[in-house]
Amino acid sequence: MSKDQKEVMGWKMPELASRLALDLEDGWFVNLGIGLPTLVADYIPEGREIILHSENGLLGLGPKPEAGEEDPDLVNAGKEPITLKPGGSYFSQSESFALIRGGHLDAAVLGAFQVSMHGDLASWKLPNATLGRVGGAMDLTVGSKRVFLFMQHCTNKGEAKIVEECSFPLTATRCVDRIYTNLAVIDVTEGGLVVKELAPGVKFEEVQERTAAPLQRSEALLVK
Amino acid sequence: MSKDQKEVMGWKMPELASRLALDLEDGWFVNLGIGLPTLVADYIPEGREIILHSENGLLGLGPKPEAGEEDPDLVNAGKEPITLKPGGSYFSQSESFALIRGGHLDAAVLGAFQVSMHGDLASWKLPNATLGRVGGAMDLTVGSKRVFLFMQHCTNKGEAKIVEECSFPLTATRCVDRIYTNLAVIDVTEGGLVVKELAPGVKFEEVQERTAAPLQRSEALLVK
Amino acid sequence: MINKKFESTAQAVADMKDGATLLVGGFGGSGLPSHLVAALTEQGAKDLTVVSNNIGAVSDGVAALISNNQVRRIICSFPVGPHAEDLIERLQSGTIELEIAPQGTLAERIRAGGAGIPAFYTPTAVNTELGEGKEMREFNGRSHLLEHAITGDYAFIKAHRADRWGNLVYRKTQRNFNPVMATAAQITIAEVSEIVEVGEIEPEVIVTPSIYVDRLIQVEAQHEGRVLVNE
Amino acid sequence: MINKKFESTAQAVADMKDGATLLVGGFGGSGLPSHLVAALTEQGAKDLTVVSNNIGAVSDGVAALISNNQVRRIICSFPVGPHAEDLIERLQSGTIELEIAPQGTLAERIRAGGAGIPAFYTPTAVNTELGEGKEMREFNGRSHLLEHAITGDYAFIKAHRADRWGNLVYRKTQRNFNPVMATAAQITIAEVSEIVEVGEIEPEVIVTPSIYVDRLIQVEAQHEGRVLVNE
Repeated sequence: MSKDQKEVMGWKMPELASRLALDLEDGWFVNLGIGLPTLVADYIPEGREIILHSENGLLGLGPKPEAGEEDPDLVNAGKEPITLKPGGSYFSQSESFALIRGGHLDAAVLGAFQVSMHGDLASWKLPNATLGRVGGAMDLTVGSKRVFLFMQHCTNKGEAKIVEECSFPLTATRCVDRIYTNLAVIDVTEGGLVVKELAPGVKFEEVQERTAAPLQRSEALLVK
Repeated sequence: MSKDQKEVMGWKMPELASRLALDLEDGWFVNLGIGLPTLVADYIPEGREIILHSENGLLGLGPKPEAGEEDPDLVNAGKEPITLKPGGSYFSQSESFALIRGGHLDAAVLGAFQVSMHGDLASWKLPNATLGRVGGAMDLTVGSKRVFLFMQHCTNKGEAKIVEECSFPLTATRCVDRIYTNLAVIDVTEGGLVVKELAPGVKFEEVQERTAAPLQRSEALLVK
Repeated sequence: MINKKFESTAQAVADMKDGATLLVGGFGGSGLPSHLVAALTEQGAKDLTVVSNNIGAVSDGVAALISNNQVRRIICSFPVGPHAEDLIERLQSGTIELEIAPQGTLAERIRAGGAGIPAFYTPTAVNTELGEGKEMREFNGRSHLLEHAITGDYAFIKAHRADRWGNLVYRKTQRNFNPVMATAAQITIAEVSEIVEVGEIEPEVIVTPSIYVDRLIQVEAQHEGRVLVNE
Repeated sequence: MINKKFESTAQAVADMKDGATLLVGGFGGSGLPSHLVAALTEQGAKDLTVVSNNIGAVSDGVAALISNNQVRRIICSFPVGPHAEDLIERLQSGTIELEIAPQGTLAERIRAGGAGIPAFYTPTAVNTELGEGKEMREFNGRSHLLEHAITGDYAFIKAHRADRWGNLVYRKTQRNFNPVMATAAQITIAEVSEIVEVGEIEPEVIVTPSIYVDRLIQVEAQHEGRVLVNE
């Protein structure tokens, strides 16, 4: 957790996106949050149909448009130009959030400032910020069947983001199901945080050192 | 009010529909209730665009289809075949009732079993009926900017339908703005029922005799 | 690969259990998923709670489930019509429980169920028999009732055209309760006249997005509903 | 004869008064009624309460009204962006009041305003700073907040195509907050790229029915929104 710990590489973000994408099942409807999580869209395993949702009002998000092909009226929740896949649909924001809040999304993949061992999430406002930017984060965490976090294990300064209790303003409590970081895949369970998988070359102890909450090994990890 | 009162004719129903239609202003959005009120559709004065709403999910109701031209998927709230005018639109029942309940209709024209001098309406269930049929009546009365009743002044048995207090199950309280009957046009005001207009050949006293609540003469009537 | 198409209505309703809550779309005969209802009368699940606007408007709607003694409880706005005799008989003998809801409250409660809203306030039915016993609260000087969401284990809906993902469009007033019911059930089964390739329905005209539809069953296109004038 | 078309944006906003509540559609630049916003900066009404998802995403959105000192209060979900400096300055000096609402709660509150629902319950924002001070209540074992409807004196919305009655269709994700805001204002003014004859828009694809639109203003079709990548 301290700045002088030696760097542990683990997965690069595209690799992590690819790893996370493996856990998205055929036929799922999934929301990818603004920023890093949008990477996941590029790594859906072949043969699987995952229908991506964007909260500004569409299902069936496709790849980024070619340069020059951007349509100002076809953007994602990050206001970036996108494309729509065949089978996609458009609807209003109120319909889009009725969909989110009604529990219809199979998963939301979100970023995080902090996440607690109980699955509390802080992702919309830094402690000293004048302004928060909540957007759809609170709706997605409360409404989705599964909430997956996609994030660097530590901050740029090397501080733990996985903690016993969040000190930053909360997005929602008891909402996170699984955390994907550059170092590990960690399940949030009733009994606490369980490391399900380690990035290649990363040791459990190295993950624990960079985590401000107790971690357990999953059965699969114990067998190894 | 008694059965042996001599019959007073007043307006025939098509004439009353024509009279009521005069009060619908150009550009209004109006719902015509099941049954008698649907007559009004045929008497919209020329040159006025009145957009008719049907609560099963359309705006822009047109005339009845020619025989043989009925479309089973194009019906009104009474489940009768209708047509749609150019400019009409279809939407779901939940959108249709959001429109009604959100206060967007300029007027609803409804039938009645009883109406009180305070504008309470009873229209969905007879006192001894096993089953009521509420449909959209409660939503229309509560949500419309104006509620007009279109009805026979008395029941088939000659009993008064306009009363001091309704004895039948209520649809809504304090909701009726104006009552159009075969005998008169009557405003429901803070100060009570005011006869605004009499059908040709009908005397104020004859209307009062057939009404179980005190009536007043409007200024226009006093001048006559 | 996503494929929601079932080969028969019998298959599509096979897993329905006694005691389930079922939402049935349609307004009279228009937009009524009558093939699914017929399959359910064959399948035989009992003690159903049925939510449907009309109960006795047509013989092959919810009336068929009532006559077949599969229904324990009904929520509707219009429990009358030419095929309501069996309902009236069972209400009198106490074997069916009926809840009448104003049509707009019914639609809004289903919409709330699909949108994750457990309860909301409405002025509809205040000071009436249908508002009796409900919690009241004043907002902006006006009385309102607290109304609770309705959700279903299953929804039977009817649409005109679907694609493989389950996107739906409707014909004219066939739409009625179908789109809102599609949002409010664990398993939504759509009876459609046509299933087309993904991409063949314009994304801007889709009324029910694919996420709300779990199973599709195609029925003969000529049967789009019935004109009720002669019933 | 119904004619909702105004000849200039200045005319369309001429009657707006100080202290009005204004709903502004759009999500960033897409679906933003920027010509109407520009007309309002000219018209000069002050002390406005503005409801809009984004505040500083583009310079010709609500940010322009803020910089022009016309806004007293803001309700939004995302009060940041490249053009939010003037907002931050005015928040610090206390001349603007800000209410941040989760995007879904914001959309639902506006929808409730248009649908005659004064208040509803939602689990969103429970146990967070944005839920502080709100009434809480448990349904089905889960905590919920009571949220109140939002309505506007005016709504500025943008659509792709209109007809003379005021029916609207939208292009792609231009739709966003526009249809719901159209339902929730006393006077809804739609900025559109094209006005066609009544009957030219298919009745089944109309997204905003005519009843929700009071005024139409046509602007040059080439300006459909802006790609924000370079802002």
